Amino acid sequence: MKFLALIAVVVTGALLISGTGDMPDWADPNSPASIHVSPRYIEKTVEETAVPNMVTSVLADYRGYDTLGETTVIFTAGIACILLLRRPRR
Amino acid sequence: MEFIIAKYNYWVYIVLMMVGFYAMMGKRNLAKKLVGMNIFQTSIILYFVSTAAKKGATIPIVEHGHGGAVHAIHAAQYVNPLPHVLMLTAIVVMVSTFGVALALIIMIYRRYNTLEEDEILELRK
Amino acid sequence: MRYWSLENDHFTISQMTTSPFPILIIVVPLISSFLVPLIGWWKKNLCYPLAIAAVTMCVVSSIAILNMVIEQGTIHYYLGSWDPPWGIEYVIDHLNAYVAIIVSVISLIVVISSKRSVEQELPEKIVYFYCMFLLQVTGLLGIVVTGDMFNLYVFLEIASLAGYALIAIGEDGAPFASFNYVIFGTIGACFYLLGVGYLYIVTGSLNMVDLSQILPNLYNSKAVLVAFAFLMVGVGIKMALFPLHVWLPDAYTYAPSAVSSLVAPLMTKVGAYVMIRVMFTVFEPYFSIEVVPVTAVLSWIASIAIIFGCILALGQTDLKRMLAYVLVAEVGYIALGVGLANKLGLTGAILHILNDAFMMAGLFLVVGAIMYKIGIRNIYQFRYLHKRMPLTMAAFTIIGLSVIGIPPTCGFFSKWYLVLGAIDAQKWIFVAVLLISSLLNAILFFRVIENAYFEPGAYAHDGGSPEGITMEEAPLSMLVPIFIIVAGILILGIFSGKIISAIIQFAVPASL
Amino acid sequence: MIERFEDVIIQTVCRLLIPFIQLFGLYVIAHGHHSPGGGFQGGCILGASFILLCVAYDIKEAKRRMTEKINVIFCCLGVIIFSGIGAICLMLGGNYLNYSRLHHLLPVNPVDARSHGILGIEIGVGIAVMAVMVSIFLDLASRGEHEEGLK
Repeated sequence: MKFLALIAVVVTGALLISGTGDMPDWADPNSPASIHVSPRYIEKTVEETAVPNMVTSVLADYRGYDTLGETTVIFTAGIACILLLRRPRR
Repeated sequence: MEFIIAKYNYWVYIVLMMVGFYAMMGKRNLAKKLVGMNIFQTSIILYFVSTAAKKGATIPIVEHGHGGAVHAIHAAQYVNPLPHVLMLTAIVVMVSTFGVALALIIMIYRRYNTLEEDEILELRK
Repeated sequence: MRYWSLENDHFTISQMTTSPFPILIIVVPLISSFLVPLIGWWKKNLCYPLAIAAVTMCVVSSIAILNMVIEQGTIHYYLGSWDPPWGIEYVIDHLNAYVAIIVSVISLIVVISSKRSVEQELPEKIVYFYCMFLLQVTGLLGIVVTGDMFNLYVFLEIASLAGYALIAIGEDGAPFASFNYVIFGTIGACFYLLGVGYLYIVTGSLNMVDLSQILPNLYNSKAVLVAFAFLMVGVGIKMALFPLHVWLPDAYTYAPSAVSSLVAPLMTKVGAYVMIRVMFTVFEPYFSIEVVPVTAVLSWIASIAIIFGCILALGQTDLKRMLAYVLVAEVGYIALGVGLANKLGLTGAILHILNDAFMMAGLFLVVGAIMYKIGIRNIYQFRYLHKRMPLTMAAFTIIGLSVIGIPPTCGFFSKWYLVLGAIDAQKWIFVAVLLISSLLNAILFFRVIENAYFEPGAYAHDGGSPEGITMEEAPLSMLVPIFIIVAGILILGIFSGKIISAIIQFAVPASL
Repeated sequence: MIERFEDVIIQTVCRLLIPFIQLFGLYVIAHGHHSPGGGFQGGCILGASFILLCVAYDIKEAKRRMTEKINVIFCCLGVIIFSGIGAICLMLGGNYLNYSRLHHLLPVNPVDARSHGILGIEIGVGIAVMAVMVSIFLDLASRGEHEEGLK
């Protein structure tokens, strides 16, 4: 079992490392992630949402629906803990 | 050599991920599996956050005075905010999964009085 | 007091649709699930009707969406009015709308039948049960309608977390089974997230449509290949494809019966939907078939899954565990249809998503009814069951015939298309696999039916004779949903040609 | 099992510290527009203040301040605020979560309406996260019984 796990882990790691070959270097200002979608968030955040903190404006507005999902996830966890553990008072 | 220096952030996260993944698959104690799960998820967060970095850029908050006057903004001045946002969501997901898993562990301990997988499998027969 | 007039409202960017139905399908069950604990403090009995009302609203809006899709084609709904790829959008085409209807209709049927069994199995947890149930439905629907890779991950986690909790409140072994599911499910979700991350770093986008336009130039990039592999493994764990199915039998056996009849048919089907979406929308069919021969590998894995699932099911005496292994085989059918990668095969796979959701929901509901009334699951204790629960057993027989694939039930038609697809691809071994699996299914279900109908006196020494058995039929709230499903199985069989010509033929990618 | 543990230094320091922690939590939520922070972070700080109360005193003392019923109501209230603001935007004729529509209700222009909408949902997230953190902690620490102290 441990041996199988080790093989799975090594294979996964090797795959991931082989995938890094074609990735942009660390902190490259011209990487696709830096030039495709994100510039609008940086340049337009004050103009479009009046919020200078881009993380807040993206979190709550541009991608606000993800945050609704996130809040629902944590609500689910809270209710799940009550459902699983809470036992009525004797 | 240049390949390693330019991409060392990925290597660090992959090593961390392998540690966590091995603990999830190979360890026989349920609590250790959960520790592995946390390491695994944290490594993914490191990976995403490292993709956000830009050389010479600052934190993604527009510099502004009290009057609200804002200078012209260039995308290269600030790091990419999107991975930070995604990871805020992923951290919450991680915390939630961890909470539910801990609740399950308490239920298992109540029932079997042990957290060793082998002993539980023995008791379940 | 308004400073700006409406004309200055330049943020209402032109958009494809302003109809509220695409968002109502998520928001109604979501807000209802938040209201359930509040109302539960006040009156416990209101939770059940509230859940029914919310899921009915889902059914109504998903039908409205399907109508819109058939009339206008693909619908785009921009959340927060931010145009993609900056904001999150809902993209609903024929495939989405079709799967959304399946999810909402099955949830409605299951929630109607859940009342009695929840009152019996979890008398103290009714309020939180319905809250979780609605969250589970929300998560599944959210996965189906979204057009954004990361949003899909978030809703996948909502569905999974609700699933972990719902499974763990079952019988004795449930927490441990659920813990294994947590470990596997988290590995699956993390692999999916890693895949999304690898795609993000080479493309900079998370939107499915945007990705499908950027990716063709990058098909030779190693990062994209690795991303594809990780997405497939992650989704494979969630849909319980053969070597990754190990969490499934335990989890679905120990879950409460209302939960297994919701999660078992839907979670795997939604996983299959995500797989089709990733293979044929985010990546082009050309990539999945030729650049990486993943379809060829998938079809072989799927045929092993079919045979393996049927054979392991033969070894079980617990009816619920047997059905769990049948489910592994049924996932194999869908994967086989996807793996054949031709029009007929994929049509069969998509049709089988519908048929199998109905069949599995029906079978698990029948088990739930038997558990509720008689409390046994071992198929060797089923003697005289046709006298005690004649209607339930009749329903079981019809659904069993459908799983085997006997016309005019719907199970026959999807298998027919799969066989046609295999013949079309000149892969005779898959035709053989499909036929052998039908035989194995026949053995499986006739074993149960034989034990229930024709076991004269095998155990006669321990008392009980046909005369002494009285009828103990399940309550109406359980029988009606079961017979809705039986009727559905027959009607879907008769109208399967119509379904294909109206919906499925548009859901199959044109370039296949 | 540890008996109920009382220490006058710890209890006094916590009693003095907790209001400031809560104030800081509110600041982090409210100032999320201009500095690192926001609903989740502030909610965690608020939740941590209650957890500190549980650790310094015991669970009964903490439940006297925030009963289980209020806790569940806060859980639901937070998420209802968030999804409710989205639904109000829907009713005002925009898409779901399109806060610029809120300028029909607020005396501001659509751009500032977005900013106020963000503040609203941050408050919702903060309330939900605080209540859920406390609820998960209480359930895990007392194994669901909420009776005794930290066992």
